[in-house]
Amino acid sequence: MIRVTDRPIDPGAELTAFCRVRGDTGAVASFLGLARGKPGEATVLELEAYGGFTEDAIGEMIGAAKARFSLHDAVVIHRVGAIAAGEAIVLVLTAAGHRREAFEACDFLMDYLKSRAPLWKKEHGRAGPRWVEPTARDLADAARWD
Amino acid sequence: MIRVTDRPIDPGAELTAFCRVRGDTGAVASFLGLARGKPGEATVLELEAYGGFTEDAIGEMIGAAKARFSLHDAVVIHRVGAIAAGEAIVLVLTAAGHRREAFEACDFLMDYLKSRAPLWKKEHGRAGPRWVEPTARDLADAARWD
Amino acid sequence: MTRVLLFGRLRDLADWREKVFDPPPATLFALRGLIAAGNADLGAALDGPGVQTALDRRLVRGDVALPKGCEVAFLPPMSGG
Amino acid sequence: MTRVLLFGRLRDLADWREKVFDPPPATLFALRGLIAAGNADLGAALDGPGVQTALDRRLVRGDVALPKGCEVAFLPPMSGG
Repeated sequence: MIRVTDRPIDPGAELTAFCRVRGDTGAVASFLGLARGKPGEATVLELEAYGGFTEDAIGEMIGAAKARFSLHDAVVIHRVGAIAAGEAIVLVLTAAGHRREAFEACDFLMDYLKSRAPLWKKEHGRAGPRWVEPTARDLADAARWD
Repeated sequence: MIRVTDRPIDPGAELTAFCRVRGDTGAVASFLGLARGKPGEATVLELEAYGGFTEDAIGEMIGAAKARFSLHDAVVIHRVGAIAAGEAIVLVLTAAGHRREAFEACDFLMDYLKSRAPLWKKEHGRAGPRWVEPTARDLADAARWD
Repeated sequence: MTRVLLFGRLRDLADWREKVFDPPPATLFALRGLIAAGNADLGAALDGPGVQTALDRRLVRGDVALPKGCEVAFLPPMSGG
Repeated sequence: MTRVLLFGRLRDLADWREKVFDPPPATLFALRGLIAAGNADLGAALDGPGVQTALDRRLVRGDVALPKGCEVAFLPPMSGG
């Protein structure tokens, strides 16, 4: 399941909902990305999606992750719009029989989201606004799965 | 923080509490281990700790994980006593600046908990009770960090 | 008519997010020519590394015919969550 | 007196979880001898692979002196969460 939303994400409530009714699931991994506060700076992030296209692209990667890691279920919730420091940007939840699959699928989806998902991020910091692009580390992380 | 408890774990509430007040944290990873239900079988797990000793041993590993992965914070909550299928056995939460550290620390702590933590697990299944010991995979997973 | 969408830094360069071209250009390259004629910086940015093009929400490469009433989106390098 | 705790499958073998030895044995090996004399299977299990011993909640190896009023725990291979 993929949800792109301009409303705040409630990670605890999402995890609770995700854990409901899990017969043969032994492992649930999650990753939560937060907007980092910089000391003495009121940083705001602005995230943009291409409605429909973004959901389709992420949905396709969720399908790929499910097949590759034999997942029982997976959810991606991505915030867009203006995001204040400390707020949740992205939540990934994966459910599998065993922990290795759940962890790896979560890691895989995050690497994809950080480098290849159709989302554009602008940082409004002290030095003025700038568009953030994937770091060398993000690109290397994503290439691990190719 | 380590908590060994015979009360049900509420993963959503724990995640919510863990995410509160996170200045420079960009990444929160979590892992939740659930008692797996086997079709047509009323399996019950029974987990035993050595009060004090178990908390100290796990607490030491949390300290090691914090240092090794530059964590901002880490929590392990472990259920003991009788655990029904579908219930949470263990929850690990890690907070770091970036996702790689948060993921690896969570993975590291789980590998430790599954193979070396002072906890004893008895499975009451259709074939009668049996004490569960780490699988070859658990031991190999834990050895990755040595 | 052809609806054109810009994202990320392309939008800042253009100072528009969405624009309708009517009469519609016949091909993607014709559309890019029109855009570059109106704003040379934006035209150059569309040729930049990592910029992808979606036609009716599917990625396309090279020149393609633009069907009536289509939507073209120019996507700069993605930056994810 | 010396308090002895068993965990996991050792407890099932012994059919006790906690036992007080009074007078207290002077060393760990003396304690193990007493246990083996009472239950040979349990004695053998304490020698089994992966069984660890904690004296006053710290792991010890080999034979050690047992202080007055100490607690000895025998820990079979751990199985975690």
